[in-house]
Amino acid sequence: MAETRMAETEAPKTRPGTKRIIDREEAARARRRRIESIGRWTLPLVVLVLMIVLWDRICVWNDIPKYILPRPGLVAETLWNDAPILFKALLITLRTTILALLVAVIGGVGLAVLFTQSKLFEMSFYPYAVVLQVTPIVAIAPLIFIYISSKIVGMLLCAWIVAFFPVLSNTTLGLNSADHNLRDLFNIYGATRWQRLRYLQLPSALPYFLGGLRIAGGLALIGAVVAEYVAGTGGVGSGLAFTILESSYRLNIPRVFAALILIAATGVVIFMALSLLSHLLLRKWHESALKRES
Amino acid sequence: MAETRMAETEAPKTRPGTKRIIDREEAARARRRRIESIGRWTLPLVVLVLMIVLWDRICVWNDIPKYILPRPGLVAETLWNDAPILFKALLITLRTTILALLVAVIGGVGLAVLFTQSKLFEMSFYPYAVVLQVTPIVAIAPLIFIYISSKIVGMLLCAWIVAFFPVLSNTTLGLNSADHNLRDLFNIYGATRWQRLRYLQLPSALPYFLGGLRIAGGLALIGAVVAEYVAGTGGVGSGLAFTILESSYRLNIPRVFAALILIAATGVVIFMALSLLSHLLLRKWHESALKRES
Amino acid sequence: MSLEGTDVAATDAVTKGGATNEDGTSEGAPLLTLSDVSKVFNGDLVALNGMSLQVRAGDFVSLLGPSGCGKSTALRLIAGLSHPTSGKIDWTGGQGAGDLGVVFQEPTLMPWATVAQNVWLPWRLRGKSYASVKDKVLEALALVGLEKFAGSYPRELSGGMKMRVSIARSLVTNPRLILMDEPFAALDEITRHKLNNDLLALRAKIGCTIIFVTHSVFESVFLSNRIVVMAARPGRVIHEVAVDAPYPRDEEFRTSSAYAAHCRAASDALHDAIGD
Amino acid sequence: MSLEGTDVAATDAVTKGGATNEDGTSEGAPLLTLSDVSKVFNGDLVALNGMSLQVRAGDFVSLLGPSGCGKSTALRLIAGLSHPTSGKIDWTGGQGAGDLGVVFQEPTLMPWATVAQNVWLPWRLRGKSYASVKDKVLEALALVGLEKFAGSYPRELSGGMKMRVSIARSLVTNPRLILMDEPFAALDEITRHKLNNDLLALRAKIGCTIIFVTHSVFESVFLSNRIVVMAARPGRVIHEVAVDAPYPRDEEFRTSSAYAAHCRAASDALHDAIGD
Amino acid sequence: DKVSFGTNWLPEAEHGGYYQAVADGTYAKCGLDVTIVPGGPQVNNRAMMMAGRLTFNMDGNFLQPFQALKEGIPLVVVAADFQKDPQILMTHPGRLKDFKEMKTLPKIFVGDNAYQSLYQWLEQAYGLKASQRAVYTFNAAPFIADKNSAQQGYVTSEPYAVEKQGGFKPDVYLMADLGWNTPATLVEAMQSTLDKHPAWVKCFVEGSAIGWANYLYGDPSKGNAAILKANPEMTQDQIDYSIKAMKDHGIVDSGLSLKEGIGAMSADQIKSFYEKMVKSGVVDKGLDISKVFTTKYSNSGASLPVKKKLTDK
Ligand SMILES: Nc1ncnc2c1ncn2[C@@H]1O[C@H](COP(=O)(O)OP(=O)(O)OP(=O)(O)O)[C@@H](O)[C@H]1O
Ligand SMILES: Nc1ncnc2c1ncn2[C@@H]1O[C@H](COP(=O)(O)OP(=O)(O)OP(=O)(O)O)[C@@H](O)[C@H]1O
Ligand SMILES: [Mg+2]
Ligand SMILES: [Mg+2]
Repeated sequence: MAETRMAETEAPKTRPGTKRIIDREEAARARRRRIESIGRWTLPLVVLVLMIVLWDRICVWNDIPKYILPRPGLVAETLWNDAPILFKALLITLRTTILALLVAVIGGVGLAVLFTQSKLFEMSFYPYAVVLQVTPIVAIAPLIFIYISSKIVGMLLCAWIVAFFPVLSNTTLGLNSADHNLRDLFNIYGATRWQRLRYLQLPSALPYFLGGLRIAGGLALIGAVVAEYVAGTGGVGSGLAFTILESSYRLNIPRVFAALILIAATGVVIFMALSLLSHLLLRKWHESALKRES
Repeated sequence: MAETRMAETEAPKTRPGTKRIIDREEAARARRRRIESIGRWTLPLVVLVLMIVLWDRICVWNDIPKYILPRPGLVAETLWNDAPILFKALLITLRTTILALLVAVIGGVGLAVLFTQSKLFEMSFYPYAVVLQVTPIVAIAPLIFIYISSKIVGMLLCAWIVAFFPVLSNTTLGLNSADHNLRDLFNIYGATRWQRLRYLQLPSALPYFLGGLRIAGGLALIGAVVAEYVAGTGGVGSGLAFTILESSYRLNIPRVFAALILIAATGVVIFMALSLLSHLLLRKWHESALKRES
Repeated sequence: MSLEGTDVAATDAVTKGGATNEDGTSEGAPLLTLSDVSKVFNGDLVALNGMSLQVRAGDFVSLLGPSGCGKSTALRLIAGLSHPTSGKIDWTGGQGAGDLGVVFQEPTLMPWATVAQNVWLPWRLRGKSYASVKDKVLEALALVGLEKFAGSYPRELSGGMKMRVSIARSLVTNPRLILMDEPFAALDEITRHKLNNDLLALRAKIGCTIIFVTHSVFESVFLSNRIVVMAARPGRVIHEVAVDAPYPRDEEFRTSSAYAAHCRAASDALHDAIGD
Repeated sequence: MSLEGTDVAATDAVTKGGATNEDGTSEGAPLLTLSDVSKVFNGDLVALNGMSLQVRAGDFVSLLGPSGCGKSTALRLIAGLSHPTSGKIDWTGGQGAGDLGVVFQEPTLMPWATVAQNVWLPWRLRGKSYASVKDKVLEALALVGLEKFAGSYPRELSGGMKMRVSIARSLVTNPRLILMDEPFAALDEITRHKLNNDLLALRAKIGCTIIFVTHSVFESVFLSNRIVVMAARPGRVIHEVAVDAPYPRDEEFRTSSAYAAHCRAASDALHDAIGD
Repeated sequence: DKVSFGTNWLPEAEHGGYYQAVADGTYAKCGLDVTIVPGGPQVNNRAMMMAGRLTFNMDGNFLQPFQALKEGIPLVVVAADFQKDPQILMTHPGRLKDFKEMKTLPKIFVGDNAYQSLYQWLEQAYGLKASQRAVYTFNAAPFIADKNSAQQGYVTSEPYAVEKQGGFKPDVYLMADLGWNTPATLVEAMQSTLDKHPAWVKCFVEGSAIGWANYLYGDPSKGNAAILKANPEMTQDQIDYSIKAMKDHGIVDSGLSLKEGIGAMSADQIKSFYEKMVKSGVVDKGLDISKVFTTKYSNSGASLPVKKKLTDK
């Protein structure tokens, strides 16, 4: 057999011309791979540092006073000094966010499933989901808080309204995108509605759903902040919205930015967590998560 | 050939037992089809009417005064009487919405394309897109309006920040979901980056993109309303947000609801328009839009 | 009652339908009857034109014909996945939705499930836990030579392996009726022969009815007792070749002169169908 | 210089690699050389183990072997879609990325494009407008008998028709090297024979090199001048059968005794590969 | 009895009297357990009161009650704890020679509520234009950044922040001094509350007046502690500044209240304000404004003895 004869793996150096081309290619490939594996961590960091330096320079060059745009150093200092207040507030906002996201997922997926079960049901009720999405929270918040006595439930409802639509919309799309051959197969094997949903449509919808979830993650955070605004939680036990509001009224802008940075960082962390989740769930089979050669 | 012999199409009535089953099935199918084609239009209308009646009944049963939740009749009356004001305001909001959606599409797709061109680029800059998404507009609006003197540009920016992320996120997902066999094919035929993008990735991403667009449509509308809030166009030439603010200040709650209903209806119309667009673009080939038998 | 009389006559005509010799091997009760079934796509593409066919329990019917002649369409109609534009499909004994195994022309595997999970599917849809049918799943996989790949995902398989998973799935429940659309096209001839034999053995064991689409004249002759030859544009039945060799058939049959004669007949019919 | 000397010798060994007779029909300049190429998936699945092969310009090489023996993997390596775990693939004259036509085992059509647009693709990627290559596209479609379906979408085609579109696409640019992975598996034998003849005619006309995966011993003998027989687990080359019949080959060749002899040889090799 | 009172902003010294009265038990003495519900820019406490979720609500000036009257909402103002509206416009120092030049500034930052009320009047009375208005999002940075702008504020609050962060003392124009003669920090309740629980109203109005007297003239530390607790962002410095400003400008206690006690209202003053507003087209004419307020509880002089004791005046 051929391989026994050709045991010298790093093979013969024939035809130097040809050889060199391959070598250059291989070397380039190796180099690219090396750069990539380093870049994977350093580049984002470098960009982060650059962004911060740029922010700092912009402040200095344009002589921007700290009550308009504080320099990053000052924000970092504030973040450090005010950590106890800020992180307590963050925790509260985070709680609302996570609860809202959870409810958004349950509500969004639940509605999507209902909608795909019956076209007529979908046609009748989808518009109201859209209505919920486009209604300015600020305008209907009084109504919500009038009839829902628990502030927490009211806030959850507000954040949910903001966050649920992407989950609903993407999941519906996904449920309808199941491969038609597989759908036929399920029909033939006499799958019940529920089985088709469970074993075919839900897995097919997963990538779409996870996409919607990543959008909803950010929206839930915004929703939580907006909900705090309209619920007007003052005093102890209040979240980041309160901090931003009051600090900006008092022109304690460094603290506003510290709070904003916390929100932004939280958003990024939520996004990365959801991306990781998505990767873990899809890496075995979906195009978007598969590592491919070349 | 067989068919010539079997020309009597409504075929022999053998084995009445068997026959009847088929007949019943067929009849059921026909009935279902008939119901569906009627239901397609009437059911949503019926639900709409029911919703309105329910709203009215809730107002009556709970004795809700009109300055908290006006009855639908009153809102309709206001809508009719204040039509000139309201529709002028609607037009203005709509203009912002459409512009914002347009910019969101350009920005979202543009960024998504950039991101799929280089993994490193994506890793470095995607977080900032997330940051934009989760930043509360209210908090950074002052900064925007200090440095952007044109109110319209500022408003567009605000609405864009609200609306662009779903487009970006879904399009990125879609661009990465191109069938790997086709990707290989393009590689083999020596497609350039641009060609692969143009002929393979963009069409593959279309269903995802359109899903994102449908989410963004509603968000652009909300974004426009929020932008009006923070930009505060007073007086003539101001949109629905202003109408809502003013009317709610004047405790003219029926008009607030009339404006809200306009927003909701606009949202639904935008959604339906985008759904139609989606259907038209995908009906030739994508699962989610194909009509299938059975 | 006179009406009923005519009907029976008409049905008989159907039974003897197609062009040629209905033979003795078709002894079972009528299972399903296609009466003048047509299927038109997009209003003008006649995929199937007035197809009449009666399948009896225990039949092994092969559909043979050029690409695009409506074989898959006919199978889909029988499977109830699509409805005839005109004509009727009658099931005797309400078998219609019942105990069916199916192999599509494409492997049609769930990409998110492992090979074993894919094969488990028909059982799963009948509410069986994996543990309770694990033996059957592995047995079916062994039949197609994939027991070592039970834990692989479809994307890790070669084209022929995917198709074999699909075959294993169709057999795992020992169904009474099996519809197979070119199941062995992606396999080498030796594996193909082996699976042909296995399929016949299975058929002998559980006595199932099989409707089988193939492009191979040899395969159709070796496997079936009836070969329905179709022609394209419009898709229609133009011949029926009865293969009256008794079952069980083995490798010996492949070398028999009867086999060669049948092959010639089927091949001629196919040439006829293609019209050259 | 001594080093270079050894190299040439080693290369010769590669050229004569495989198990059997390198024959006279391989006269062109060396085009590509696989030297001890291995491919391992997931760290333990050896899809290809030390495959060595030299393809010369003008060769028609068939890869024959059981399902899962690494034929598609070898083709993917040659196409540059995947990189060998060890070993080298050398191209002479930088042909590597050049003028290539390819048929995957699956049809791989763009679902959003019509048949004509799918066939246009290779030209489109070279910057040709549809109008400027319309004739070629329609000609390629006519070759596979699909000129009437130019405006259809892939989902409206039968399995065999999809595959034929894929074949038309691979031929539309008259490429110098064509890689084909079981292109005719989904076609009936008559259409298959016709396309075999067409392929040989095309080869004669444009003088291209073809690497061809098939499961049909007959097809491989009829088409190629070299048959590489592979075995599975681990995927490897175990025989090479030279088919030294001269081109052009026609239907007469199919009935010649040389053909039968070659078929027997290839079939034996295949039996060897499957190990039964 | 448990009652609740919605304010118009986060806890601050401008609500000192109420926090004081809660903290030192003044309300408790007459039998009320008062919960103070803070407001905010997007919080709509008035709607909460109209829906019966709050007993009392704080309102900035009389325009809203007029609107309520017009819309037939049974809402009654029962006290005005500020004699003068603390609303100001401020500019960069020396930017204007006279408030009359305000109409020449390109940008005036005004919040939504003030735009609907105060600004409408300013347009009529001082010729300001709608196009000058920019949105005040309760962040003074844009004002500080732009020398040619003006900004709304409370005399007790915004100038302090600007002074501290912007490093300059803005020129302050108190609206009350320019003819904006509405009583302010109104306490309002629904007619039904007045009908069913007059005792609550009496207790709350008088208790608030006493609370304010204690807060301004006595030891405000209890009230301040309550404010600081409820609003961790608040500073003692800011509170001190606010109290001083309230005293300096006679926001709470001047004119009528000197004789009739904190919270007192005069029908004539309200009528005069109404007429001004009618003239500037902000409210409709012909409303029977006597229905929208009652001096029955506010003018009882409850705060006078307390103040006397504390100041010996
Ligand atoms: N969904 C569809 N829409 C439109 N036309 C269709 C559709 N499905 C099949 N056809 C057409 O119907 C005809 C028969 O198709 P079918 O798949 O039954 O062929 P087949 O005999 O299975 O061919 P093959 O051997 O190539 O699989 C073809 O001409 C095809 O174009
Ligand atoms: N992406 C992959 N990941 C893991 N294993 C793979 C992958 N692709 C192929 N394999 C494995 O490599 C082996 C060879 O596969 P290949 O597709 O080359 O077979 P083949 O000879 O083309 O077979 P067939 O005739 O069935 O198409 C198989 O065992 C398969 O399971
Ligand atoms: Mg088919
Ligand atoms: Mg293969």
